[in-house]
Amino acid sequence: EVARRRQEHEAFLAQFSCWLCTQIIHEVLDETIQQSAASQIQEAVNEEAERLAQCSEQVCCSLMEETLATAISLLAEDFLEAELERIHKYIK
Amino acid sequence: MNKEARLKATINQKLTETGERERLKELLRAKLTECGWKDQMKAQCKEVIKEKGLEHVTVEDLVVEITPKGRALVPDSVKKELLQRIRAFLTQHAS
Amino acid sequence: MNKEARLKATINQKLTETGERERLKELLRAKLTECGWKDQMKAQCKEVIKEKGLEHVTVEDLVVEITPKGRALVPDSVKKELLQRIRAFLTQHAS
Repeated sequence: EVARRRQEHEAFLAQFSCWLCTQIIHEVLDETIQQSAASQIQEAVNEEAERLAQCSEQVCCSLMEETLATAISLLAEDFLEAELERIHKYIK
Repeated sequence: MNKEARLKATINQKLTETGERERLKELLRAKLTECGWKDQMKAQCKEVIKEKGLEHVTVEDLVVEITPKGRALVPDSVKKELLQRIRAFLTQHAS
Repeated sequence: MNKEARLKATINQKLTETGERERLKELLRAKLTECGWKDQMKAQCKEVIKEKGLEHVTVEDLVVEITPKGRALVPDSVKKELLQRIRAFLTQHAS
């Protein structure tokens, strides 16, 4: 009877150890995966925001360049034309 | 409550009271980092985000998606070490 | 095409399609006049012509000569406002 009880107790301990082990593994895994998922999403959100900010800046610069180039060449053209006209009038 | 249920409750209580439960969890966390499991999980998350697009993924989606892989990727050696530690504790406290 | 290039192309496309690109350019032109940039540029042209002589200056020369000054003379507040407008547009059209 003692031997049987001991055997039963051993079997119980083996089974319960396995159950506890799985339980603890799942707890830690769930916790870690949750943290990992949240931090990776946050990282991706930050990267996206950074990318968007950089692209906005680049688009802004090219828009500025484009507008300035047109404005400057128009201004130079008008100015030179006006100067030439003024000289012509003066010569006349 | 039968004898087994009582014993289980007692062991659980002891695991918590002695701080062994927390120590085991800490050991597991350290082992998972050490064996590269954590980096694998990060890579998995990145992969899913890339695949589905950030705007189509929530933390919950990600958890559901990678948990089975995460469980499968825990090395047997880590499980074995943890089990041994638990057995040792039980042998010591379940008499 | 990498992620950045794709994003830039999308932004440019949206700006053009909605007419915002033209509106922003118009705003910029108005701001440049308002802040005295145009007058400063005319003064620059005068300076160049005075220095080199009218007979030795073409439109292209003038453009090459005054462009760096033109860029430098745009007030920071104008650049900032333009960037803010672009950001606001993107927030509004974020998808």
